[in-house]
Amino acid sequence: MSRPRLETCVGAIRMKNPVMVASGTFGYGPEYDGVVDMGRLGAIVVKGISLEPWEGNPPPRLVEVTGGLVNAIGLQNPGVDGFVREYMPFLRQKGVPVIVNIWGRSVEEYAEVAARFDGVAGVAGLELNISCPNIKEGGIAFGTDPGAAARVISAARKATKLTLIPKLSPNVPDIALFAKIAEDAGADAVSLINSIPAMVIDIETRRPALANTTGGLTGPAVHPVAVRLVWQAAKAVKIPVIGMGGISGAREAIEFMLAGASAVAVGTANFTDPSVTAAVIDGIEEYLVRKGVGDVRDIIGAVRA
Amino acid sequence: MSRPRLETCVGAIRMKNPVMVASGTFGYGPEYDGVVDMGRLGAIVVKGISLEPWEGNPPPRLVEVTGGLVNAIGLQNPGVDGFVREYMPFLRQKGVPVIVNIWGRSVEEYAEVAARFDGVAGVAGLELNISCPNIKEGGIAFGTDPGAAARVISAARKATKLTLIPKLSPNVPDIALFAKIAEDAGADAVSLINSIPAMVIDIETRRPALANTTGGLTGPAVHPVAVRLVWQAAKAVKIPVIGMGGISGAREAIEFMLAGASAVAVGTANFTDPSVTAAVIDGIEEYLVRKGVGDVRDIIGAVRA
Amino acid sequence: MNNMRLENAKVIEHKQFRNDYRLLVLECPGVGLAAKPGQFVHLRIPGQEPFILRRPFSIFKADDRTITLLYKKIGRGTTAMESIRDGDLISLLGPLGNGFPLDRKGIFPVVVGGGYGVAAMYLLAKQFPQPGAVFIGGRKADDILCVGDFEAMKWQVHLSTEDGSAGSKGLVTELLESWFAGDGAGRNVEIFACGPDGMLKAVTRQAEKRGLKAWISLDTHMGCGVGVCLACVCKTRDEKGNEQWGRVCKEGPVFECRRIVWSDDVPTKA
Amino acid sequence: MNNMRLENAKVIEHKQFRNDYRLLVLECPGVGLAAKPGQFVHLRIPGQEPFILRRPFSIFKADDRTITLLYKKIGRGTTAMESIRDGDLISLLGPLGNGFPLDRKGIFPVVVGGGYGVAAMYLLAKQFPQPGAVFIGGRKADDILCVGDFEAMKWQVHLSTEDGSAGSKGLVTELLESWFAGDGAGRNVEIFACGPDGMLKAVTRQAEKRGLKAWISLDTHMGCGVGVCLACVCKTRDEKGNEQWGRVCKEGPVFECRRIVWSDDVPTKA
Ligand SMILES: Cc1cc2nc3c(=O)[nH]c(=O)nc-3n(C[C@H](O)[C@H](O)[C@H](O)COP(=O)(O)OP(=O)(O)OC[C@H]3O[C@@H](n4cnc5c(N)ncnc54)[C@H](O)[C@@H]3O)c2cc1C
Ligand SMILES: Cc1cc2nc3c(=O)[nH]c(=O)nc-3n(C[C@H](O)[C@H](O)[C@H](O)COP(=O)(O)OP(=O)(O)OC[C@H]3O[C@@H](n4cnc5c(N)ncnc54)[C@H](O)[C@@H]3O)c2cc1C
Ligand SMILES: Cc1cc2nc3c(=O)[nH]c(=O)nc-3n(C[C@H](O)[C@H](O)[C@H](O)COP(=O)(O)O)c2cc1C
Ligand SMILES: Cc1cc2nc3c(=O)[nH]c(=O)nc-3n(C[C@H](O)[C@H](O)[C@H](O)COP(=O)(O)O)c2cc1C
Ligand code: FES
Ligand code: FES
Repeated sequence: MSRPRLETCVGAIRMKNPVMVASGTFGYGPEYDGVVDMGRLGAIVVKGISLEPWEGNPPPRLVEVTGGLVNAIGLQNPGVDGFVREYMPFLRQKGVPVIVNIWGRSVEEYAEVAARFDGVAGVAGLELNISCPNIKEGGIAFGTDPGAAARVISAARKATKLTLIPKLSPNVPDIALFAKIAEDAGADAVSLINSIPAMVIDIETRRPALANTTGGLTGPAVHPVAVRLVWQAAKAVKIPVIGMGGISGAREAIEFMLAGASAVAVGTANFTDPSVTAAVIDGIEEYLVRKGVGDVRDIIGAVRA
Repeated sequence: MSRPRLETCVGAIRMKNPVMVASGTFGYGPEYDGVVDMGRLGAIVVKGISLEPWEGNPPPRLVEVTGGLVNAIGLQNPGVDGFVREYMPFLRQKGVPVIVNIWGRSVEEYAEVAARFDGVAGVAGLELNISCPNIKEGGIAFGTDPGAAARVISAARKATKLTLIPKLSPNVPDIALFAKIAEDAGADAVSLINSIPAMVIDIETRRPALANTTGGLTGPAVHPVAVRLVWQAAKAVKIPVIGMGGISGAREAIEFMLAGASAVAVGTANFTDPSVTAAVIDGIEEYLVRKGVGDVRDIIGAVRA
Repeated sequence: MNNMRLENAKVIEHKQFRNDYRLLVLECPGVGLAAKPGQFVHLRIPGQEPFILRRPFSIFKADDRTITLLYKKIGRGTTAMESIRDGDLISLLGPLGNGFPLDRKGIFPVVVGGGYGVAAMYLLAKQFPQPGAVFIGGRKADDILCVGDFEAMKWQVHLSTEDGSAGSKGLVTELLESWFAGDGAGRNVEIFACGPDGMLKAVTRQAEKRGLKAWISLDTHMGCGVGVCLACVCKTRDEKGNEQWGRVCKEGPVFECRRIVWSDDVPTKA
Repeated sequence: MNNMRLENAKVIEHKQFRNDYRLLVLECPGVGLAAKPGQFVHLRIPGQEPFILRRPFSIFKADDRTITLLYKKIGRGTTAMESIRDGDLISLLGPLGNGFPLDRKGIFPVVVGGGYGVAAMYLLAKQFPQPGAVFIGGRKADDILCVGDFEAMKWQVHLSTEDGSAGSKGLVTELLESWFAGDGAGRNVEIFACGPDGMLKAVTRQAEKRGLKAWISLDTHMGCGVGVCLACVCKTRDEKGNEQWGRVCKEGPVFECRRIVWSDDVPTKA
């Protein structure tokens, strides 16, 4: 058999394979240069960017738990201008679609950030982070309120022609509702899941392990929850779904695709093993060969449920 | 220092220590007899009971995942009469408070089950399961809709004088709201968390690993999420909170208590190690001694957040 | 009160038996003494940490000091078991399950074992006053286990493999079928079987056809192993024909074959 | 392009160094060759599975074939490391971080190491053309490491322990203080320090008081180790006094002490 086709599309973004890196776990690109062959990735999603530079939360910002970690970075970032100036030159030369994760503290801010990226060369799409649990304003407040979600997505849609991908919060009883809201508001795709709100207490000091008190759980522990959410979201909408949460090998990525994801993102596992994305891509290809499937798109949503 | 006091109260239920077993993970009592010294437990919570016997879901009903398991038992049970006849005689002689986990397919059924237990000797309290993800009617549908939750808790409250403990769903954006609804509807306490809706796909067969397609995630993987929810719920209400989700040793139990739980329940870990409850009780006592705390109630909600 | 115990058993010996099969000898006087043929232990695999479930294994051999398990490497847990070393402590819950019915007087016992299913049959065979016939099947010669154990007890031993690399070529239930037509004709047979579902279903069909009793030991994935989680259920019918779930860990693992409501999904090649 | 690599390093030797301290020698030519004093590696601990983060360790010694780590057992990960055996393969990411500034000509180097912090200092000391003075501190005699290594390089060695079981009794920074008043007076000193935060803060105060440069290597919990997760940050100030977060894994672990905005939470006993 000839090698299976791995190409996939998310909105107007053509990816050479369905495997991208998740926002906040791959910085802005250069950090893993020399260790990760970025040219092999389907896309790069950079850490969340806001209008102005943002400080984030005080440390400790991260704590390890069984099967994952809980983080409360708080979206520290250099702002639109800082990012474009410092990192876009590097990213452009990699020849890989760049998706910028963006956030704001108000509907207007989201729209403005989206507008600011519209003309920027080398930016292929925007992931609209309406699901970060670690900031007081913005983030998850938009992702768990149907009205607010609709408003912020519509506003961003009007502000940009780039492929627009709202990133949904796992913290809702009915994810299908939010996926449909995104679709109706003109999103090109949705991505999920962001981290699940969580808390760790140091019983010796009686203090929360994180300075922000709560944080978000990511890593292998969340994978079965993420697969369920991706399955429910994918059933509800026609636009592509990007699945993430707990991928540490090809198996978890394939589960997402069978559940209905058109592409997947690898997050926390980059910290454990920076070569994980290559292993996931190779593993998906091996799976397709073993199963006699010629095109990766044929497994999207192919779960027999 | 003399031995610390471990006694705690939940509604009218006096427990010799804060450690109980979680519904569905300890059967109806006799199964672990001879291996677990039931007399040491703070309370026993039995598997969910409905008005009539209930078949549950077809197998496979359970699958192991990183840091936990996903189950879709589907609340199989012998019904009120079967339970009272077959198991209450055994449970009564153990001298430990028995809390019966109950559920129904409608508000009326919940109320009727509650009423039926009202006179039953040996039953100390009812845990109202409005959060099971594994049945089509009832369960989580009541636990994620504020109006339905209020109605079903009020109806059960009118039907019984027993200590009433609604068991809340983790699958909501605002747990404080549901805790307050329970308090306002006359609940004596709330317990949380039930399992988190999840899905596992067998990539070889392309089928869901569970016959029910989705199930609920429990075990160590959910602990940081559960601690966050217990903390938010405990801040919102004055009634006691029972914390559970991923306890596998004293550390996790103490985290729940620091977060605001008056008592805790051990679930999945019983399968890994049937002697875990004794270890949790001993571990809490050791912790109190080490910290010079004379009364376990002094650590309830003592996190410095 | 159950007679099960929770014991920290010391590993006396752990060695390869053949290919993917290994023998694990554990010091656990409590479990060993209480064990009945067809019962199992629920074993916590050391160093398996992100995974939390125990694994069930039949008690292959037992005496007042030890039990022996015979297991096959088939997945995550049994692969992790390879790193068990002599002297390690392993948490064991058992003996569990009902086991085979004993004191079946006047019958000619026919034992059918497929793959590691044979491990459940040695203790059973040993307690019969007279030797019977044993049918041991597997995919290939490597999967034919314990022939010597049964020969030592003077049992008639019949072997079959799917690839013909040992004994007759074909399924063990086909071999059994032809035995009934020859040597086995006219005997007051009761069947005792353990192996894959397909084999057990075929045994059930033969037993029904010939009006024989057959005691079959089921293999399902388990949670608790003691009857509380309701994960291991299979569909059973009682004497009146009413269907209900049977817990393989508690009402089983051994059922008279007519109690089992076989799903159409279970393939029988025979 | 970074010069870091991801290597599967073979364990050449793993042995106890003293009490809770162990030495781990790894074959990793790529990392070894590239390593600069003060850099670290991010190591994936084998058999730690439910836990997923790597752990950072200073490169204690390095040559064109191997690196050596000197580590202390203090928690879950370093305890799990005890089971590392010769011949095991360990995934290593490194060398990481900025390392100490080199080519500091004409200075008299003063090295201050607390506990395992000394491990970060050996390669640094080795590259100075002339020996300097080293101050090694710890809670008790067992925590005083690498005295022989520095003596072999002809460095002046000063020891202190909090309990007085080796060297002078007290904090290493107190010892340093009195050295400045005596032997150390009038020298063109630069300080290089690694140890607990309290010690580094005290060193900072001394350096400020005397108008000396002090290069301190910070110890924080890390996620990625390469600068992407922003977990390891500490508050820094630039030349103009503007505060921002510095990534210990990337802008650090070594900072000139004036760059660090010490929190009031860090206790200094000296
Ligand atoms: C009463 C009893 C006695 C037994 N006695 C023996 C014995 O003596 N010797 C012996 O070798 N074995 C025996 N077994 C079988 C043994 O328990 C299994 O081989 C073992 O549990 C496999 O564990 P694993 O982690 O290696 O495999 P796993 O990785 O758990 O799985 C092996 C296979 O099962 C599938 N699987 C996993 N989870 C599920 C699920 N929830 N539902 C359906 N399929 C699933 C996997 O996909 C895989 O194909 C016995 C089983 C029972 C119930
Ligand atoms: C650049 C660098 C170089 C180092 N070099 C060396 C070296 O050469 N030798 C050496 O022995 N060590 C060195 N360390 C320290 C070493 O990395 C730690 O000792 C190790 O990571 C501890 O891992 P552990 O799993 O054993 O401990 P853990 O169990 O992770 O924790 C140990 C302690 O830290 C606390 N802790 C855990 N998580 C957090 C958190 N998120 N925030 C705050 N506190 C937390 C725990 O409560 C516990 O008290 C270095 C560290 C850095 C940053
Ligand atoms: C340290 C860290 C930082 C993150 N930062 C962001 C962020 O800036 N924006 C965002 O949308 N998601 C962020 N995430 C969430 C991830 O993109 C991803 O949704 C989540 O980690 C689940 O995937 P995983 O389990 O593979 O890590 C972050 C996650 C981690 C662990
Ligand atoms: C096999 C199984 C069956 C369960 N059955 C019930 C049930 O009948 N009613 C209920 O309210 N919760 C049920 N639960 C949920 C537990 O009571 C508990 O809320 C959950 O498992 C979280 O705790 P843990 O992580 O310690 O297991 C069940 C959980 C498991 C694993
Ligand atoms: S395995 Fe739990 S009931 Fe059988
Ligand atoms: S550890 Fe990730 S940025 Fe430093």
